[in-house]
Amino acid sequence: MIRLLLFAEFQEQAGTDQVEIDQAGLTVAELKSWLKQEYRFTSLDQTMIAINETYANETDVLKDGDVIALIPPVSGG
Amino acid sequence: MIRLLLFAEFQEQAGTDQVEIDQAGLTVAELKSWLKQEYRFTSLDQTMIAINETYANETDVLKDGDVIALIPPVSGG
Amino acid sequence: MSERLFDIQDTPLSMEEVVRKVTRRECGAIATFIGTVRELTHGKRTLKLEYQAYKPMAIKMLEQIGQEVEEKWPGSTIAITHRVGTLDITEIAVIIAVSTPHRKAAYEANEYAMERIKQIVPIWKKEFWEDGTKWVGDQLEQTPYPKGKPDVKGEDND
Amino acid sequence: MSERLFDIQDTPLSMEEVVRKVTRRECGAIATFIGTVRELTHGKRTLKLEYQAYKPMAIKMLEQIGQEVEEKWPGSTIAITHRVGTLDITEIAVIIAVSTPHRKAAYEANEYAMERIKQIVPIWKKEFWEDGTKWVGDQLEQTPYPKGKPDVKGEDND
Repeated sequence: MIRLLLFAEFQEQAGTDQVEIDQAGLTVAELKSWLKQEYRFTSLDQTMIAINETYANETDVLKDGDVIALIPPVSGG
Repeated sequence: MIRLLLFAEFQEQAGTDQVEIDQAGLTVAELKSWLKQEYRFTSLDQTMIAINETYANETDVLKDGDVIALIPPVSGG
Repeated sequence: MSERLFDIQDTPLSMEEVVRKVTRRECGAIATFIGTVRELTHGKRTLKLEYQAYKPMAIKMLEQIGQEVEEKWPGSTIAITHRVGTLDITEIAVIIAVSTPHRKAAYEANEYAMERIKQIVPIWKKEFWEDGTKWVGDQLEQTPYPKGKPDVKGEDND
Repeated sequence: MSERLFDIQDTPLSMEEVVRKVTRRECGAIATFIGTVRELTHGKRTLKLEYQAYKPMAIKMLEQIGQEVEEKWPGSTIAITHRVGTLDITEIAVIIAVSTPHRKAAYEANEYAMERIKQIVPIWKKEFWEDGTKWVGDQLEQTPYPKGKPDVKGEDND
């Protein structure tokens, strides 16, 4: 299983701060497409994916046990 | 009388933090010349004169009751 | 008191503490930036803010900013603490302290760190106005990720 | 606690106090500069420092710097406190805090104020080394008064 962490607007849209997904083998780009269908998240195009606390590229592949996070544009500071 | 305030190296050279002088009517430039002779202060060329807490020009004239200060190059901060 | 140079905390921030972390005998200059909650932005009244962080990753990214700063300004030491949770007007959201032997570098490094925080650190701000709320971080403040992803290497920020 | 925005004091300085003086609901950014006593300068070990001020005039000059800053960066508020007396290594000699609605101006105004302090405020520093003492302020740090007098109008500092 893969743990998907949700923050900010995604957390509010989903009503939870994390979900388990069974999508090992997908690329980051494929994960985004899947999330659009599955959760109807808006604004995923501007959102980065972090794999195990590191920003991922669109071509990186998800592995079982990964911790994934959706990182919408940040606004700290 | 005119009160002359001394700080930093001038205070140490003179052994006091102020002296009374009776030199009303002198310009600032003339005061410097007088101080060189009278007190043998060194480095007066780089020193500014303040009259009543305001930086003075070389041509400003001392009046009775003024408070004069020797302001060597500052080093605060 | 925490001795982490880079931290995220849900309690009020202390300037004294962050500055103490970077105070060193060989440094004469400490530049500090304090970001506070402003009441008015573009004429709109903010009631309060909420900050949320992906804490372990945010700390990693702050540490990366620290490495960048120490490479770009040798001899500098930097500490950053960011607040999370609900903040009222004038409360402190972030403190950045940089100590350097010389003054100029302290200001420069501090400003650099602030820019980088706004680019790569996973922290989000929710604005509470009289007529609604919004998680900001998109076009309201800047175009995010112009290169499609955060500039995590820092090449574009000199 | 003093509410003077510009002050000279002979007791240890408090960042919290100086920052509090410039904290306002309409400002999101506070840049602070803290000058501390550095142990090594050009490889020479400082044991301690002594600062002396012509206090009433120094406060007037700090107030003038404040006016310059508020003219150059409208909407800014600045507070400066300088310490006098004997200071040990790492003790704080000066704190400058500037609050502005926007970040960039806070850094710029702060740096400007620091440059001006070093030009026009009648405060002097005496260095104590292992092999002697000296009132500095001449060529050791910069050419003083390049125009024959301090640039009290501030024209040359943009």
